[in-house]
Amino acid sequence: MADAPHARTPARPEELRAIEAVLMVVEEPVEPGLLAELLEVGPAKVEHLCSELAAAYQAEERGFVLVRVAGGYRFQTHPDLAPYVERLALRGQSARLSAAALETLAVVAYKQPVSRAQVAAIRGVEVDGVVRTLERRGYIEEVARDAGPGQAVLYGTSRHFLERLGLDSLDDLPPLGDFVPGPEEVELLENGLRSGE
Amino acid sequence: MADAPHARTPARPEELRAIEAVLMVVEEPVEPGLLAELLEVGPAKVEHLCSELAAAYQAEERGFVLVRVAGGYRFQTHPDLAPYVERLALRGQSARLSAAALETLAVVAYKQPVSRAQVAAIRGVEVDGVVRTLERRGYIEEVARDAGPGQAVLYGTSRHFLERLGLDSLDDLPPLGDFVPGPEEVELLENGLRSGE
Amino acid sequence: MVCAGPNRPLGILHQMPYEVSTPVFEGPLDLLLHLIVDEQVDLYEVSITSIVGAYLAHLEDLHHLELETATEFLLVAAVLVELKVRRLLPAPSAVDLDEEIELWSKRDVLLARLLECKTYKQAAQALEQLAFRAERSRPRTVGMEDRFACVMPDALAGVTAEQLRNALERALMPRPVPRVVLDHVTPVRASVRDAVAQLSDELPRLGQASFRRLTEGVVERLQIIVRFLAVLELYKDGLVELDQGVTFGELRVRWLGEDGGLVPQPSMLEAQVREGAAESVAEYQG
Repeated sequence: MADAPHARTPARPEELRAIEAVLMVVEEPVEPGLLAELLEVGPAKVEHLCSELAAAYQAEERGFVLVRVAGGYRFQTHPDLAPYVERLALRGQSARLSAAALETLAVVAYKQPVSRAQVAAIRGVEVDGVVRTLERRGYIEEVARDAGPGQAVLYGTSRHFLERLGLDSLDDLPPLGDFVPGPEEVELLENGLRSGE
Repeated sequence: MADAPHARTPARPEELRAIEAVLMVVEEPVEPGLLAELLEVGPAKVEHLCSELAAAYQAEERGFVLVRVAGGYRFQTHPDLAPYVERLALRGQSARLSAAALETLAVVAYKQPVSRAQVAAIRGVEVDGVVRTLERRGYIEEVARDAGPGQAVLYGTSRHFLERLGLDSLDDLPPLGDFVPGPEEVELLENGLRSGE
Repeated sequence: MVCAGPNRPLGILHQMPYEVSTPVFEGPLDLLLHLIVDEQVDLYEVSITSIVGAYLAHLEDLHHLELETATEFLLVAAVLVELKVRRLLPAPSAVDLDEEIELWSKRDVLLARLLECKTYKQAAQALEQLAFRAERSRPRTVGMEDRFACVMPDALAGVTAEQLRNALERALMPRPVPRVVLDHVTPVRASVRDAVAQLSDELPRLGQASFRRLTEGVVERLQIIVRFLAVLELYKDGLVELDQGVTFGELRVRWLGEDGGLVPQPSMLEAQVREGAAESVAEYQG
């Protein structure tokens, strides 16, 4: 990568750069209020800066646009380029569920309603990304809020999920019984016992 | 939002715009091969376009950068702006690895494919628990089986490991030779262990 | 694994400065490195009893004793004791040269292991730095926009409800996941070479023995197999003669080689250590 030209006069305002950075990583549209707080400037200034950025991206014919949607700002792909994005959607990275995603989906299906933290505790790993993916694919959805102080989102499986698995209702999920481990697990368990653990 | 100036000559190449659009919607670094397929251009062209974009973002002092990591390209926030991004308190902040886990990870990274027993021999302690942790957190994975009698699992580092360290490939790891203790330290150790005069 | 458990003051042993979660010594190599490099202690001025005492105290803090760790520690402590004894006692007039060389090679092995351990410790710090730096630049992982969701192929295609249940059972498996024992029986530790060395020590004394006798007291099937391979190896080299009356009958092994054994007889652990050290030394030079 080439270095920035050294005669960088005048430096680009930090506020604009900070907005670009924040917009790069947020999942949901960012409210101007939050941006104002992060940047320590007034909300009017934020609106002004965002319009300035949006206009510049348009003028520069970027492949992305900065839009105001659902009360906040976010980056989106330029409508012109939808064909490329569609092609990516078709043969992209998410054509199959990973083993981790399937396990997470299973936990939600059998233990619903369940919070992200509960799923994470069961699986022993952080599950935020996987939950988001499952939610975006419409297999799980928010079904309630925890009564506790955090009011954590509780997830359950969707109608779409039942349809995809060819199930009438959740009652049709294969019963767990007394948790009879499958053949591979039996082997693992036996070996584990033999090792005197 | 202001309108784009109408005298937009010449039009920005569609390939650059398409790359920008695709990078906006990928969840993982996108391999040059996939980009080439989407854009219907050769892989060399993709590499060239991506370097061009990356250099331009740097020169324009954008709040984001285009990096090559874990064998693909993705957008990331500019390191300068970490303070703003950190204030966002994003989900999925990664838990720190313990010193024991880091050392085990280092052995796996440099000696892969490597068995648990080999790691244990180097570290002088039993490493099963740490290896399990690293595996569950996605830093290492089973890459092969030893041909020997025990058919020991051989571990290597994962793509996630590269992503977390910001490396494009294992070749970018600093050479192990850099970490061999210097002559003074060797002497110190030798003296510490000297026998007789 | 000596990395859990509450921290207890270990007398002369301070906690490692960069230990993040569990500031305890992870094992004898850790401890030695700390003593020599950080504390700059002449080990011969430190009472080995206190090192052993501190280490035992630490082990007691753990809820269960890890045999491997304890053994490892014993090995290192034994080398230290031997080195110290050699240093303290006036050299006897008739020094056993073999013993002397043996001791030096043990020392070198320990040194090589310490160097290797230190190398990876420093590499670990470098990796941490890399991760730390990488964290300042956060990736965009927002993913596909909703309006393209209809285009995405169904990721559940081909997944059955049974597979889902199996996935749950995997997720519910008690952790730590039970593991297959054999892969922590190191191939190196049960190497055919070692078995050959042992057999060529035993057999000349026995003259002839049944395979059953040669594997007496060996409980691990893997080790029996390794011994069997070793017998075949000796047969190939013309050092033994094999005789089996009937199929599945007693296998008799008769020594043909010269007395005294032809192969050096390192203890299994030592051989393993030595191999490891040679490998690491080669790496440093490379």
